[in-house]
Amino acid sequence: MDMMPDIPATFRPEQPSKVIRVLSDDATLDPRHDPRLNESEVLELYRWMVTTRQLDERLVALQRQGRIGFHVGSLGEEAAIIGAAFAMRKKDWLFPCYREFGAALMRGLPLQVFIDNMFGNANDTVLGRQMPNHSTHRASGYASVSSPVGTQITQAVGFSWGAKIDGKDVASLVYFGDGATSSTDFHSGMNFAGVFKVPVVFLCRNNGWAISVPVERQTATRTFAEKAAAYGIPGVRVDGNDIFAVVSVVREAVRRGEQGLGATLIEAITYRMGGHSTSDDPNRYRATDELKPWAERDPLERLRQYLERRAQWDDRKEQALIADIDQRFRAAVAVAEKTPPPSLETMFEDVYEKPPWHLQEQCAEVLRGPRAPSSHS
Amino acid sequence: MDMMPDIPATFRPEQPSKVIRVLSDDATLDPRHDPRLNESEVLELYRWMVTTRQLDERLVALQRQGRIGFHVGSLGEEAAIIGAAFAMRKKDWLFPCYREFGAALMRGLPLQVFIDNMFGNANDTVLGRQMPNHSTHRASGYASVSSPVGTQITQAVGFSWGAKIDGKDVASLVYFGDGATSSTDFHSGMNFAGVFKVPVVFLCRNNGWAISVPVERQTATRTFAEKAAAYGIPGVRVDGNDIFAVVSVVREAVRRGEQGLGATLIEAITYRMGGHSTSDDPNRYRATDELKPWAERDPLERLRQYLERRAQWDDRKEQALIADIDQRFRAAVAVAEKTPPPSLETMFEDVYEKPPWHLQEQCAEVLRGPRAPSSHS
Amino acid sequence: MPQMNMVQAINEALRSAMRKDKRVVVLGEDVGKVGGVFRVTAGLSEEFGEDRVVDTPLSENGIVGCAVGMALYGMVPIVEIQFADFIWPAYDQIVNELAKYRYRSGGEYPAKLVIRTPVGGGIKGGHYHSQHPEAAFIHVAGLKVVCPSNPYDAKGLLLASIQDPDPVLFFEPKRVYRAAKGEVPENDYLVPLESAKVVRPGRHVTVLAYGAMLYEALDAAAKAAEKGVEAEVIDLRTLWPVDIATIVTSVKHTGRLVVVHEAPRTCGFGAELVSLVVERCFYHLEAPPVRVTGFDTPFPYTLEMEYMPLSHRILPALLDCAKS
Amino acid sequence: MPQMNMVQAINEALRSAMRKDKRVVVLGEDVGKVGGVFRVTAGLSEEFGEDRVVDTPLSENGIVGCAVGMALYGMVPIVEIQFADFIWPAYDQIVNELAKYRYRSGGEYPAKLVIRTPVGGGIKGGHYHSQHPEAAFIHVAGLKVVCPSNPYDAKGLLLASIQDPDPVLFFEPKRVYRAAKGEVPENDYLVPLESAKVVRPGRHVTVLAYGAMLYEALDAAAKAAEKGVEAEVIDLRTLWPVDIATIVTSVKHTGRLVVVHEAPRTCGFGAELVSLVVERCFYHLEAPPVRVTGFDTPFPYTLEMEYMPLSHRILPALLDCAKS
Ligand SMILES: Cc1ncc(C[n+]2csc(CCOP(=O)(O)OP(=O)(O)O)c2C)c(N)n1
Ligand SMILES: Cc1ncc(C[n+]2csc(CCOP(=O)(O)OP(=O)(O)O)c2C)c(N)n1
Ligand SMILES: [Mg+2]
Ligand SMILES: [Mg+2]
Repeated sequence: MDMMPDIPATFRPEQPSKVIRVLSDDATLDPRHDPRLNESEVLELYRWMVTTRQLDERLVALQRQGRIGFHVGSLGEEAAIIGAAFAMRKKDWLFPCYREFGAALMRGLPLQVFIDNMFGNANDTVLGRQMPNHSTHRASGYASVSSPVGTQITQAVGFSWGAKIDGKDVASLVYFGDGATSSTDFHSGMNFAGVFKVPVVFLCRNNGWAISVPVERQTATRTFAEKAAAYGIPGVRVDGNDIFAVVSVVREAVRRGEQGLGATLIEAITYRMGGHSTSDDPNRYRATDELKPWAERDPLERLRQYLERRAQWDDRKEQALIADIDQRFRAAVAVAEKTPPPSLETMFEDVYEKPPWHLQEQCAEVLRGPRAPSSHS
Repeated sequence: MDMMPDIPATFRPEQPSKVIRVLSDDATLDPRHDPRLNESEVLELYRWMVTTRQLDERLVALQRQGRIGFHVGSLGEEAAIIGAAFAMRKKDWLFPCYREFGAALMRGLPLQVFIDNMFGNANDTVLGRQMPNHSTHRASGYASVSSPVGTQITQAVGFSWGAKIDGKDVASLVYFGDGATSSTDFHSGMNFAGVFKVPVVFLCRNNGWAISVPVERQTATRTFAEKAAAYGIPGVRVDGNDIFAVVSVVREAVRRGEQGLGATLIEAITYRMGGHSTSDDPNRYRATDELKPWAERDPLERLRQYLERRAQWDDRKEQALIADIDQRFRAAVAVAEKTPPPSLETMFEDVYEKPPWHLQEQCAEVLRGPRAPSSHS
Repeated sequence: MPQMNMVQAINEALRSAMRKDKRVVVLGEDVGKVGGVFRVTAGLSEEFGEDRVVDTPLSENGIVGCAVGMALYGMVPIVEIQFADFIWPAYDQIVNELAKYRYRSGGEYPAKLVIRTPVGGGIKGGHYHSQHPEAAFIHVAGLKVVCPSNPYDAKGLLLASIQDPDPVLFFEPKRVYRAAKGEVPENDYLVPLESAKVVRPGRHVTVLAYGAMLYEALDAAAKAAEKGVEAEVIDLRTLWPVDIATIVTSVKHTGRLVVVHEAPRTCGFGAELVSLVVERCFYHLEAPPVRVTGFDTPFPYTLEMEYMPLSHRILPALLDCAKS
Repeated sequence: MPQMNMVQAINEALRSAMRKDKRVVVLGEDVGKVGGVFRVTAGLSEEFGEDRVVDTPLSENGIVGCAVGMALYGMVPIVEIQFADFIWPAYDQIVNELAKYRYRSGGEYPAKLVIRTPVGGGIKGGHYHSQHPEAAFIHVAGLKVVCPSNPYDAKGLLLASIQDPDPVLFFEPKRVYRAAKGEVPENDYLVPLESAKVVRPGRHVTVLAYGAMLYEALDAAAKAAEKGVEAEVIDLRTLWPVDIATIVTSVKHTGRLVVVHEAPRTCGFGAELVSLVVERCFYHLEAPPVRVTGFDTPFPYTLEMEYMPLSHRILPALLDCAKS
């Protein structure tokens, strides 16, 4: 008796039990998954990882000094973030969570624009409307960052699905955390991507935590990758602190999409080395010695070792890179800090394409009224 | 490198590839899964299945005659519905979808109360507030029927989770369709049940359709049972038209819950032999010959064959049963049809425990105002 | 001009928009082969194929979330939510994403789409096939909300909604889907958003209504006229941004206001209309404005005709208001 | 009596309720070990264990859906939604299930629970950490909505909300979580729901406010007094059902009304308050009621102080209203 005569037996999920790793402890690459990057590509990746970390540290410091209001960083997760973005094609799109500014910069977001967003000033392309780290950069195929967890997942699916209907080969890479796998949009996005065979790369950064909630409170499964099975999508686990491995699996996922095979769920195993954001104190809920094993697998360290053994990197180069980042950062901050806040009128623009009568009225009301005390310090 | 040192490797999902079946074509029972029901139990089950189908047919007729407004029936799905309810313990709870009135009647919902609900009259325990088939019966552990698809799933989980916190061994059985597996509540309910090891029996009636949408548009998986893997919950497929198999797997699921092993997802493979409801015309989207293979596996027929071969049933008994149902149905309808609509005041009761001032005002407004034309025909 | 009902007029608008613009796609549950449970999308799947008229999985959250993504890509999705009562799982995507996408991206992403959904009672639908949820969307900055009352407006407003650069919630009054008939031009035409229509001029009291309740207001107005009270009945058509000029002009003329809507009274759109009028016409008002609305209870099944603000309830409100 | 801030007062109420009644459980994201991102549930996990103070998966839909089920069983769940901005994935469970469960089951299932969540702006939270969404809940029949402004009320209202037989949305004004301090009795006491409080008597104009904006209203009232305008400031405390008697008494006395709230103006709770007052006090009103509110835009980051209806905006409204 064929109980479900209508359902084709296609598209079996893979067994997602193994963790793909390329860069071994002795700094050699496993040929089975080696993405075969050339020297300049590897150096480029390394530079972006360092840049990301350097910016992270400097932005945290700015926040501690009260010069910006907030920062949510990517300490320890740089390989997953940068590697995945690197593996996408230029025409593909990125749907970020909130930790992926490094990917945006690599894809073309100018540093000044990013820093303006951190200050929410008049030059911020989103006009100080959102919190820091909530930037947008259409020109580099970078969608708008939203705070609600998970909402970008269905959107990424819709984006590439739209492209597919339009006959275009455009994939999207959607970043989200382990916590986001519990969200409603994860379920809907994965399911729609499965049913409509949409070329989406679902990149779950499993960094161990959703603020203070550990992964075993998100799911009873042993891995996040195996959740793919519920949607007829392959799931794969990758060492998220090994940038070669990340590039490799994401490229493979893009290729599957190209071939009309639909989406892939990638669980990048990494660790959130800092607090959730500058608002969070992780000492309240995790012991610092939990960090140790992960510090030993720091993604930057591992890549630097690889480069140093190949004599492609040294301390001098490192110093020069950091000095360059520092100088560019300071310059951008200086400009951003001098830039005034957005004008009052901008508060009423872009709600609709044209402000309707009620927003015109409200704008006029503000303009003719008194200013708030200590409005923008 | 242990990538996820914190997550215990417990609770592996079973391989849900096989369909469990007990009642074979030659009317013998497969001993591996035989629930070993005694004769009177089997007869009881058969009577409830017949009762359900008879009522279904009569209610559709009433709707066609314009005497009730709506009916959503269970034609072809009686074994899954009745068998699952039968396997639950008295102290357990049922969270119905909207097709499970048969289960409610078996658990103790009086026929008159059910029929009053179909008419939405003054004796309806929910006072004509909901559509027909949206009954409630706390006394028999039957939750309230809601139209929105899937919402009962998280509620069922919360119910047994509450009992667990309270130190009580109370399981719940939650019914839902194949379409509901796409709902947000399916994802949340399964996930919470997995994480908190809640003794819930998730019964997915895979009847092939969500109104006009076939199962291959709900999911890219080949089965619904395999979705359980995403939640660290075992998933099992059962021949939903084989009441022995249904009783067996649900009992097994209840036992797992008793033992503290948490939830089970059961995919009961069956077929919606009628329209989605009296509002639906299935000829618009499916050919009648699609019904044929399923008609041959009609759950009532299969059980009657089994009983007849054992000389436990015959035409005379069948006629007597139907005559009895018919007589009781007619009597209940006669009473229900004579019963007036609920009073106007009831419209304002039970919104809150006590009507606040604004509802008192609104009630007074209605009472002193004119009546609607053809208010309740 | 052909006679049509609203279902047919909306179907025509969809068909025309899909013919003219390949970017237009229709997404929803049962919108394909069966053409929608109210048959509004009938025939579209045959003409435009399964890629552009998509039966989706049963997830309003997924439908709207994906539609937002499609809109970011540049498609023009038209979503059908089978009943407005089932829109809530998509509310997060609508409130937090769709409505804010243009703003939060500094204008880089318009995220333009249309969400169509049948609203309102009177079809024996009980709690979950009768809701009229406009207030929950009007309150959200960034959305436009439309509710036609007749086939001509339905076609013209839907075409205008599809062309409009902003996201539009398009609420279809299911009680009059087939009952409201009228002549509808075969060619495309627009009924501009933000334009209300005075459907019955009068001088004693202004009645604001929309959707299915417009007919109840007109019925009450006709009966009031027999008693010497001339009501001016305005069909709002676009609920937000509302055509404030037409409202203010009328109330300044009549000095009295009755607002009618099916949704529960408290925090309903009627409260906003009363406030807008009071703020602008205070010194012209000769009597307190009156709201004739659904009650603050879930929508009931058996007593739905007593729940709804039908003519029998509008008429006394209208007479009282005109005379007080 | 000990001095406390609101965070501490709410924490006390939770602790006390959990001590007295084993059925009370707390569910939410980060409510356990870390004691909530605002530390409102600090120490509860240690005292009552992980079973009763539950860190849940990241799903508001799951939290509320499960809480409804727990309530059906007979537990008394107190849900924390980390920020009100993230409540929307649970909106379907709240609107379609929680609010209607008692009604649709003919009273068989009360489904009683409390949803606590921080609301409002002024903490540099941008679009998604600043929303003040009361209107979307007040519109839904079957819910009660509370919003305290100070530690004393917070404790008494939360204890009353937990005892109340109906579902309560308990909105906590995060801007004054720590800033609002005051004496709070150690013992349990109730501040009855549906009771507003006249916090500053006056005779020229009535000001209705709640939550964090109460302090802005009081500041404006103090400044207005210097100009000879005596405002009567009322802290609504329970938003729905609102204490209509106190409001009507005051407006009949002053003849003028200013309503303040953070949420966007259109279809906000202010519209309802204006309508209620106009319907009841029309012939006492000497000037059009005024709404001082958030604007109809998403909540902005940099310009949040210009967005919010702070004292600098309330004062002119109040003076104008009193003088017109
Ligand atoms: C819908 C929603 N609920 C709650 C929050 C508050 N919140 C912000 S980040 C976060 C944890 C996210 O964890 P995860 O998805 O693992 O991403 P990570 O921060 O670890 O990268 C929570 C609970 C939110 N932003 N959105
Ligand atoms: C949230 C929601 N969306 C849409 C609907 C309309 N609707 C009612 S039943 C149904 C199909 C349900 O299919 P399934 O879950 O397979 O259950 P079945 O009817 O087959 O038993 C739909 C789409 C609904 N009731 N709720
Ligand atoms: Mg995480
Ligand atoms: Mg089905």
